[in-house]
Amino acid sequence: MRINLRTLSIASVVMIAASLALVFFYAPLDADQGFIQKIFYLHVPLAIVALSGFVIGGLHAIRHLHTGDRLHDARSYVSIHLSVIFGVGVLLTGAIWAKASWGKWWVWDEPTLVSFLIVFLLYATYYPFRYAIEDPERQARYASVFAITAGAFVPLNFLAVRLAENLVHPRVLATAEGGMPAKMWLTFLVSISGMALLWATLVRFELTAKSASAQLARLRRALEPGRPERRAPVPARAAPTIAGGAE
Amino acid sequence: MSAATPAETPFREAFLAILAKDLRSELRTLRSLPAMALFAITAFVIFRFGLDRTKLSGSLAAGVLLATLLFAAILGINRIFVAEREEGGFDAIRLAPIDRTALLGAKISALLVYLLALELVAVPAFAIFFLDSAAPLAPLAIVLLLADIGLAATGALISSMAVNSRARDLLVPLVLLPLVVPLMIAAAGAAEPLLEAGGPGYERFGTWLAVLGLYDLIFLLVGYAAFDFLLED
Amino acid sequence: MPALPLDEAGKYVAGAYVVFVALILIYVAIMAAKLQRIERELRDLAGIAERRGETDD
Amino acid sequence: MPKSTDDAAILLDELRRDYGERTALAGVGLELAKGLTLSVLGPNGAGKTTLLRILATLLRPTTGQATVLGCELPREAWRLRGRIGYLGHEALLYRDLSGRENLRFAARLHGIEAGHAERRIGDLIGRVAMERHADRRVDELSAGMRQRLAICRCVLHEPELLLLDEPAAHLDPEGRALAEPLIGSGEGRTRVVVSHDAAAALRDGERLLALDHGGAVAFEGATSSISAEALTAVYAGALS
Repeated sequence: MRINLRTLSIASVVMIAASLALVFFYAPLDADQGFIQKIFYLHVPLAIVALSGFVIGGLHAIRHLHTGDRLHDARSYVSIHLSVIFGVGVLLTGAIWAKASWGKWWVWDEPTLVSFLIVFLLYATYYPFRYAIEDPERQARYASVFAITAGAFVPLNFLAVRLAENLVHPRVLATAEGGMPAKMWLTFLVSISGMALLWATLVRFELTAKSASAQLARLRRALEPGRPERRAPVPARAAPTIAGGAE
Repeated sequence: MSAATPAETPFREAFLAILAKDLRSELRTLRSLPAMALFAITAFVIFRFGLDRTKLSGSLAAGVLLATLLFAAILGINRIFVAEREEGGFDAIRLAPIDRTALLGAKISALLVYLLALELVAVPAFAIFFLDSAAPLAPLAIVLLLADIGLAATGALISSMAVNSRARDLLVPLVLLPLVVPLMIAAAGAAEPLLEAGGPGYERFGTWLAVLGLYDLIFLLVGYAAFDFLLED
Repeated sequence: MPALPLDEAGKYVAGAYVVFVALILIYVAIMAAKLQRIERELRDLAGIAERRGETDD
Repeated sequence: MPKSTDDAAILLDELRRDYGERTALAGVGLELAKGLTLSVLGPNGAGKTTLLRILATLLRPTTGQATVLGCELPREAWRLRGRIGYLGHEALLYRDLSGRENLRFAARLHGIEAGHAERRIGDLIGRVAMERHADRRVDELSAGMRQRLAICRCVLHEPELLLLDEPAAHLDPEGRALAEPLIGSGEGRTRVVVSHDAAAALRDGERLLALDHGGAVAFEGATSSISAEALTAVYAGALS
């Protein structure tokens, strides 16, 4: 978290540009799937980064409960937030891939994609859950408990969905498990690094924006002490009238 | 220091006190249980016409039974912490020299009792309505018990948070439903062969029970670890 | 399943990448709206600070 | 920072509590010796209840030191629980249970042995003249009766420190007279009493803490050092 936003941005631009170049000009065509397989370099890194982001959100949540420092809650929130956005990408690219491979926009017998949908549905409830709790301190704590609970849910859910499949259909990523050519591996690794860097950049960006808003609110309070605050549940009263009157 | 620190009330004593209090309240007012049972029976009738079937077996039977029980359970889960929130129980319990986990344990146990009572009514009704024989009921009880533990654990945890929010009745189903999907997958996986028309089968029964047990264990542990933070202010 | 011909497959691959780019653009647009709000507030506060400076003198 | 002494029941230093952006208590410092009563006075929203809840370990201070009965909050809060009698705005009674059942529940939570608890509950119910109503469900009782039961719950476990939030609320003169021996200043009790009434605050307490809007301290010191007139003048505009 110490690399600055600019360095991070440049690194992700370079990495993503490199991965696009590798995907379209370097990686060999897949023997089974042909050109369609190029979606793999987008869909799978998105999914892995989104899931890792959910887990990172859970880890920040543990640190928040452990230390009581609200900064960790902000990190947990932003991690989950960006992973949800990436999650939308996972589901959409997954649907496109399914359509191209099987002629249907959705297939229920692809356990990884189904698991991801369930995980996504759970994390989508993070927002209404969080914003239904008014007291900001309590909101942060409850959101952390949610993040930890959901983090424990992720592997369990993958296990259950995987077992529910009777493994009739070969998995799409069978090539990835078997002998994926070295050129594909390299392309995949560069793609996933680019995606991870993009995620980290956006997390930093969002955190900076949040911090800017908070500093702005602070400035406003300092400049206009009497004015009711917008987001405070109870408006601040007028300036004290009796201070010093106790002689 | 003049006074010695009073000893902490034993966990068992606090746990039993809260559980007994909850069950006594429910027996006296019957706020949750009749509603849950009535909901389940009505849902069966609706499935009868919605599916246009008078007999159910296999995956359809497992799905109807488990979905109905889950939605009926949510009625009880919604209410399990309401008295603590609205009548000051959270404060009273936090002022007492007890391990706060006793509160979570008692609520999980109370929910478990509610769920078992619900199933005592709903499962025989389901068998009478839709099944040809009562043979699957005994193994089904094991599946339901394990599913109930997981449902009570996650339900109590989510309910304890939802009750302190603006949208209590909305949050419990919203968050709980995706959270119990693995539980439903495993319970349905185990129940489906049990409810086959040709008599109960035990295909992958052990695997599914293991998944249910794992789910129960994980969420009991998460609740145990996290619950203290939910009571702080 | 045989591989789709290239012109057919190209549409899907392009579609997937367009989805990805669109998602990022939407995100940028939302953040831009936020930035605008911050800018407006800052201008507001700068005005207050300036007026205060004048009356204090 | 003041040093903790053995006879200080409460020691606060720069105690502060924020709710998000809003400040409820802004730097309260005081010392209360054992056996004395601290009156807390202030307009609505001045943080009186917040202060009481912090002392009762129900709320964490945002910053600052709070030592109650030798326990540093919030770190040693667990050592303090069970030694405090807290009487808040809410009666903390379950409406579906009878008064006696509520008291039995509280006694079990406090680990009071059943036989002893039964005698103590019977005694307390007698002392607040609730014998005839103790077995009725709480939701059938009037606010005054609930307050009497709440007082019983508050002192049931013989706490060393009483934290009372407007203890006379809902009580008629008879109820007040009955409550006095249980939660009054006699028998060397250490008490913190939140009040709306300046005259009563001066009469009842040896020490006074007057809070202002936003939880700022308007006055802190011995009640003997401030006259009722001065205090009334101070609060004339603020108190409703």
